[in-house]
Amino acid sequence: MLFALFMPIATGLASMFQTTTVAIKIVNITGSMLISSALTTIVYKITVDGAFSYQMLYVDGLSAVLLSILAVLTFTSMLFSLSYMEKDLAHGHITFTMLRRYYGLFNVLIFTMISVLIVGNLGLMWVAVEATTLASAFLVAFYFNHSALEAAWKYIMVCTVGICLALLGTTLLYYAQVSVIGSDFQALNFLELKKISRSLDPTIVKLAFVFILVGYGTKVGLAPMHTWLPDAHSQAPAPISALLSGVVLSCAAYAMLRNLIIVQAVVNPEFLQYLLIGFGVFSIAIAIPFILVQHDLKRLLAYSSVEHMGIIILGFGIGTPLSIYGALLHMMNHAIVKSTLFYMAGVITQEYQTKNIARIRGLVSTMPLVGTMFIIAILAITGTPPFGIFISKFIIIGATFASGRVLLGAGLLLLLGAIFAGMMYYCLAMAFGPKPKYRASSVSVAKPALMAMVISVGLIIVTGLYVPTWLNNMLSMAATIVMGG
Amino acid sequence: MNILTILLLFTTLLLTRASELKTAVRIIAIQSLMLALACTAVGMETGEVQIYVAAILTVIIKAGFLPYVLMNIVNTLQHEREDHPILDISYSSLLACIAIVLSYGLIDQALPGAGSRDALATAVAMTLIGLLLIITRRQAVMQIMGMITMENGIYLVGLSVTKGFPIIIELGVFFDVLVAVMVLGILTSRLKLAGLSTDTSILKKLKG
Amino acid sequence: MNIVLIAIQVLGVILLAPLVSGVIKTTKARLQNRRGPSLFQVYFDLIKLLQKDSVVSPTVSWIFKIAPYIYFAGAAAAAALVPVVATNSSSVFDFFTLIYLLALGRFFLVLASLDAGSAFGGMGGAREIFIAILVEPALLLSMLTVAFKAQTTNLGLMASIVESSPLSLAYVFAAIAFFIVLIAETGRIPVDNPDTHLELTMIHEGMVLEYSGRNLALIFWATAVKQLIMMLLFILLFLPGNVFGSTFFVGIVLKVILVAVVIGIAETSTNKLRLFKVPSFLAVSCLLSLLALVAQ
Amino acid sequence: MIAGDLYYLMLFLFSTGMVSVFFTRSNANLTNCIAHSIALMGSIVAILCAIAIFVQGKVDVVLLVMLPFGPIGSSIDNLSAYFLLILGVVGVATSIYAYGYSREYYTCRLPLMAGLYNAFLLSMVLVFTVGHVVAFIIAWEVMSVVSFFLVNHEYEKKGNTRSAYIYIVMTHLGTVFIITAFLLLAVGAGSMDFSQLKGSLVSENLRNVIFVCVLIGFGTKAGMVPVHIWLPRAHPAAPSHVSALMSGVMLKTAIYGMCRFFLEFLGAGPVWWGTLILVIGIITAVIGVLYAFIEHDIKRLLAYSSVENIGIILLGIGAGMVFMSKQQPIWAGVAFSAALYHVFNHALFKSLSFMGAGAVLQATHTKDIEKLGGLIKKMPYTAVFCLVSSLAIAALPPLNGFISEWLTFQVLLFLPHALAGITGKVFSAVLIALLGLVGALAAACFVTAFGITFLAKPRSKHAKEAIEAAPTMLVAMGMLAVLCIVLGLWPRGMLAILSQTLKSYPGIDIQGLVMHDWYVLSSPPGPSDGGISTVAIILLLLSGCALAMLLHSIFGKGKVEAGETWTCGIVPNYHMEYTATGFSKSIRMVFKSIVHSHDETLVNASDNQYHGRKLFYQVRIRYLFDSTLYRPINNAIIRTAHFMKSIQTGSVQLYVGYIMAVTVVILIWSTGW
Repeated sequence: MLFALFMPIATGLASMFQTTTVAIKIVNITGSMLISSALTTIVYKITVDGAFSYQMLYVDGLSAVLLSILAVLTFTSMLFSLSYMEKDLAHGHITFTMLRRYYGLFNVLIFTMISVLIVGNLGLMWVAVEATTLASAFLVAFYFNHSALEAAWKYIMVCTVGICLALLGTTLLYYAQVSVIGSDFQALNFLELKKISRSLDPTIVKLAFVFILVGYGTKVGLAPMHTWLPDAHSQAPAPISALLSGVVLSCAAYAMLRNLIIVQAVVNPEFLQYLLIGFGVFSIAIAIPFILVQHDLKRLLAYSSVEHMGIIILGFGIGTPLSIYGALLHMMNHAIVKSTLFYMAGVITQEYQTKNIARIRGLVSTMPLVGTMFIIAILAITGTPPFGIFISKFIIIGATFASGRVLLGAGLLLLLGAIFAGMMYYCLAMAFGPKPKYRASSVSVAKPALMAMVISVGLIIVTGLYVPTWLNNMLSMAATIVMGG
Repeated sequence: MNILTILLLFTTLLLTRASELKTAVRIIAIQSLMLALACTAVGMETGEVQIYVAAILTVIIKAGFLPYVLMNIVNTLQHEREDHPILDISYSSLLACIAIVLSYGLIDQALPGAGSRDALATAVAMTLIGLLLIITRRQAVMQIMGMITMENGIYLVGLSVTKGFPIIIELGVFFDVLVAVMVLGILTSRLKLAGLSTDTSILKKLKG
Repeated sequence: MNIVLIAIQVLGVILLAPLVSGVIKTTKARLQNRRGPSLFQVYFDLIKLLQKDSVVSPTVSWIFKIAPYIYFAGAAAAAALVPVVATNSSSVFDFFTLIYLLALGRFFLVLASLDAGSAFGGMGGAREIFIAILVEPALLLSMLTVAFKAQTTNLGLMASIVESSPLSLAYVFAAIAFFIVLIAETGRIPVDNPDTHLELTMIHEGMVLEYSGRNLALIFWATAVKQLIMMLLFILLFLPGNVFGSTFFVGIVLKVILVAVVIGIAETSTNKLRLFKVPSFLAVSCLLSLLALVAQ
Repeated sequence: MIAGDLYYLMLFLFSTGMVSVFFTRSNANLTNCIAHSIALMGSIVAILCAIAIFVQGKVDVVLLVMLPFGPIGSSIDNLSAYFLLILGVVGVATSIYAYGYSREYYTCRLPLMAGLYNAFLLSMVLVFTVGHVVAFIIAWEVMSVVSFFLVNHEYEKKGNTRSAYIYIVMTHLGTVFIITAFLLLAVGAGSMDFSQLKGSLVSENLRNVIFVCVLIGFGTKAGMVPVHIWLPRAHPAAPSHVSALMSGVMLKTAIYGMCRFFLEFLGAGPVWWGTLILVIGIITAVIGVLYAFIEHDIKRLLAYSSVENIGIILLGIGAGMVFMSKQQPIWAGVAFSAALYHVFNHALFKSLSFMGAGAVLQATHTKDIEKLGGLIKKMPYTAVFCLVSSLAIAALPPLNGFISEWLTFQVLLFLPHALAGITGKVFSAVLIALLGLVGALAAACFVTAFGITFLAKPRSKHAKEAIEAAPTMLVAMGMLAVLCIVLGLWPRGMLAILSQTLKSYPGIDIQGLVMHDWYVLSSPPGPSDGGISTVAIILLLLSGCALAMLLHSIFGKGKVEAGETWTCGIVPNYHMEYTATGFSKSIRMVFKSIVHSHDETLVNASDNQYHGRKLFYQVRIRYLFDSTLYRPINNAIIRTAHFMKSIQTGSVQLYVGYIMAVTVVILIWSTGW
């Protein structure tokens, strides 16, 4: 576990002091491999013999779900970064020093995310979540051009404000804890809190949760606190966008969950359900107009992230074991699919020199493989069978119906239908249609990038028809944890 | 203790009236100093070591280092003033007063009999006013001020209701604040370097 | 047994059909104060045509050649379905079958009209189809009064039901409705003028303009048969009082002549409608049928 | 257990066909042969499997277990088998046809097309057979997506992608309703297994909701008016053998779904269910055939005619439901068998006509019949087969279309049994009259289509140079043509199958139809109650022909001399021929209200008015539903979206303001709890 923590730091430092691109590449790819393997071993350990802890660190099934996501995405995004950054370097968008900084920050970001997932203490968790914001801020502002700076500024402003509220909430929670058992070393350790959660003061806890929900919700990208998200995602380098929407959002959701587990014991569950469902539906609804009328490819994907976060939160809001299972599964699927889409968006933007959808045409003829995978991924993200997201989405909606919220379920299906229409419209426009004049020859995509995409697309297709038993167990374990078991 | 809280409120209100960036920075420094004093006061009450540590950290980071950095940044940007804030200065201070009243109301409503009423109310008020500053000010630096105020407010909440976090979390929080402000500062100067004004309200390229 | 009866009936209808046209012609002539041709002139014409050579355009295909046969065959087959002689109710005597057999003939005739590739043929075909489309619902509706009553579309049963049931207002409406349909279906004034070749007015004639000699004869004959079939239907289903038995045929024949005369009178006393007035003409029929249904 | 093995074999075959193209993609010819022959084998196995089911009864097999829904399997009962049979028959034909037709695509992503073709068949098989909600929806969506790709296959052609987009969106919206219906039932039943859904306990209102959802959802796929708009766009865009499959089989998946729900899951409902379906059915039929008549893109014409036939099928189903709700099992049986009979017939003759259209398209490279003509001499066999299909669609005896149409007529005639009183009588009378109108219009439509396409003189260079289609294509068409005739002459066999299919359902008694002699089809009760004897019809027609021959042979010597067509002395040329537009003119005038405000313009195309004027006559139809329903909705949505987007102004202050506002609102709201 410590190894997993230490690894990224080492890689980051190492890559800071390299002098040649190749060396950096080697260092980082090995580093990311090691990180992923470390995380995988942790996950494996959890699946084998349950939760375990080490001083302030604690992992269980719930963290395992997120950790496995992180394990996959660390590797693929690093893989993709190699070729992406190389091209940027070749195009002269960035200098070598910037390249070094990129890899350094990349690893810091990984580090912060890992720490979010493995600390056993709400306070430290807050610290770590805030740290992810700060680490990714410079990555968002990476190109330091006008729009990048603007995006970064909004990103950090909005998120920090939100996170401050979360801190307020945490403080109040701590206050509730202190007023039950005096301040001691176990402060804000969520296991302790869980033990005593019944005896906490409801009003304060409720107050705390409101702040926590809004605060972490900002980071999760729930409407109407999602405003930073499209800017940041559209301006960051593609691999970073992938990480942001794949893992960072999920990490924030994880932090929220940890609080939720404690809160739901004391606060009226109806209240919580209304809050979460409300935020979820609102996020989905808000995303629709921006997806229906959109000019920027990466913003399109960003808004779809908003939508999917909405679905996930809604899944948690429904609050039956099945729906939570679905929500967690959805988290995984979404992370994989969305990261792939951002990789492709990265390739496309690099090849076409624009993010403007209107100027991206004829993908299948310019780069057949990527184009095909792009269509597949879009179909997957819109929840078309036989891909993973359909399964999780179907579970969530089924749970919605099962919990008696028939109208909600039907409405949800309609909203998703509208989103499907929007996504498909732009997807077809980009994939088919006449080849643009200035793109005479068909291009070849670098091997590592291609590999990253192929891995993810493969995963998408597999998860659509086959949920392995260990994953199934892990998810059910996590679901029981979230249910407060 | 009460004097300190009143002084804190006073500095915060002052901040809403500041249009010169340098002044704003100075006010923040003073505010943080007040906070540190409050911290020590609490320390005397409880007599826990970690709170003294926290106080020292506050002095060093919030009252010393950050204002210094911000000062440097402000010096680099000439003739950037908070001339026409989105909400007029007098109105915003009016709102600030309302916020104070509100926070007292909120405290009595939400957690009656919690710790020291005044301190808590002040803390909430500071948080609100911090938000207010972020919303109503155009200048990047002023928004940073707002954020620090907010941070201070929340810190004060913690201080007044729970006598401070455990030290390790404390350290983390301090570290985050430090980095956050640093990052914001760097971004501000970058904005300047990119040949833009540090007026954030014109950052409207990304929309839709 | 049954087969024999049917055969007799078919032959009878086919042989007598031209005579009926003759009757109509004579009536018209008399009403126009002409002596007119003899009753049997139609037979003479047909025989003459049958003996003539036929001119066939090189444009045409086999469709053109087989069309007259199918048209004739359709009419003949339809003739078998009218329960005049063979009055028992074997399930052959179906009303829809009768209509669709006639439609089959029409289908091929229209195809043939297109086959020669002349403007007249196409125009005639288009108009024929137009009329047919409008006639179809009217025809069905007018039949339904009886069909609902008899709870079947078996013509034999329908006829016997009509016999057994007392004359009511519903039948009068239905009868008028069917008479209108009959006029439209058999291409009589005011819908179509069978004796003209003016390209502006002709419908059926235009369609068969390319035919000559024996093929033309077949078509004319089949048309006459069709006409007689419609009359017989009218008589059996809407003019009650056909006592089955010895005097049955006499009654039928008398009625046929009667109807023929009436048609003759109608033709002389009215003038042809514009093509686009025909819909409203048939709409009257539909309304009457619906009235009949309600009144029943 | 042979049926189960056959089933697995079939799935295996189609899957191999799907993947085979990856290995053979280097050689187009090889791909064509292998992929399509595997598809052919699969279809044959499908037929065998269906027969086996009919013989040995219901079969359950397990498909996949690795999803968090428990084991997911197929349960193939007679209803599934019936549709499987349809798929097999049409699939065999299209696969054979594909050998020849795919030559077009040797340079146009043939491997992709062949692979997708197999996938399409596979997905449809699954739709017909799976016995689990999730599996059904997966199969259903996969079918939609695969067919979407096939529609979009020639994306270089202008407008194809748009059609495909409209298709996928419409069908996806339909799926939304289907999922809703299924989930409502599943929640009621507490299980997602089809076998459990039957006993699902849901309230009366909920059942009505489910019914409406089913109608909209499957209706969208079936091409029911007013949700039919994708159909005339998508079918022409697809390659012809795929159009044949889509029209012949894919539309029937929707009918299958409806039957599943109405016969098994929901059972008999209130009368208004059936009545509603009847009304929608007749509207669909009339609208469809009208648009078909005025259309002169051959494939669009066929697509609209599919809409019409779906209408006729819906009439049967609707009547059946009315009878079911009034506990008249015999008539319900007749009604449903009429519907299912027509399903089979339509599958046959519509695939046949699409193949014919494909052959013509391949030979002349145009879909506009105004540019064709005289093809009967160039491609005689195709002409014959197209004539057969036209006759069948026009429901003329002695072909299969007539049988099912006759049954439908009978059912409607006896509707007053269920709907008592004057209203019922008038209602059914109007239905019958309109159905008659539809029949006549269909006949007119296909007279025009066949006549303009195949008869008279060629109207364009392409038509002049046309050549007969490839033998494989002819074989395929021939098979279907023969089947059309057989089903027309010998309905008894089909009725036996139908009685097998329908006998197990409550409220349905099919025996009435099967009681009589092999040569006669008669509507119960009682053998004397109106019927048709196909043999008699044939004999009569033959004897009629014989009579005509006789007349000929009696009189005259029968010399036939050639003489040019009479055109008032001018040398005839193709400009004088009547056009399809001209043919439909009078109808367009009568049905102005439905064939919405078409504008007809006389364009002077000559550049120099001293050299006489050269006039073109153009007709542009504005489609009722596009212009009055869909375009307004679409515009409204886009406008709202633009308005909504204004919340993302880009001002960071505002964004923080949002957060503050939300916090305050929730705080205030939370005090209430």
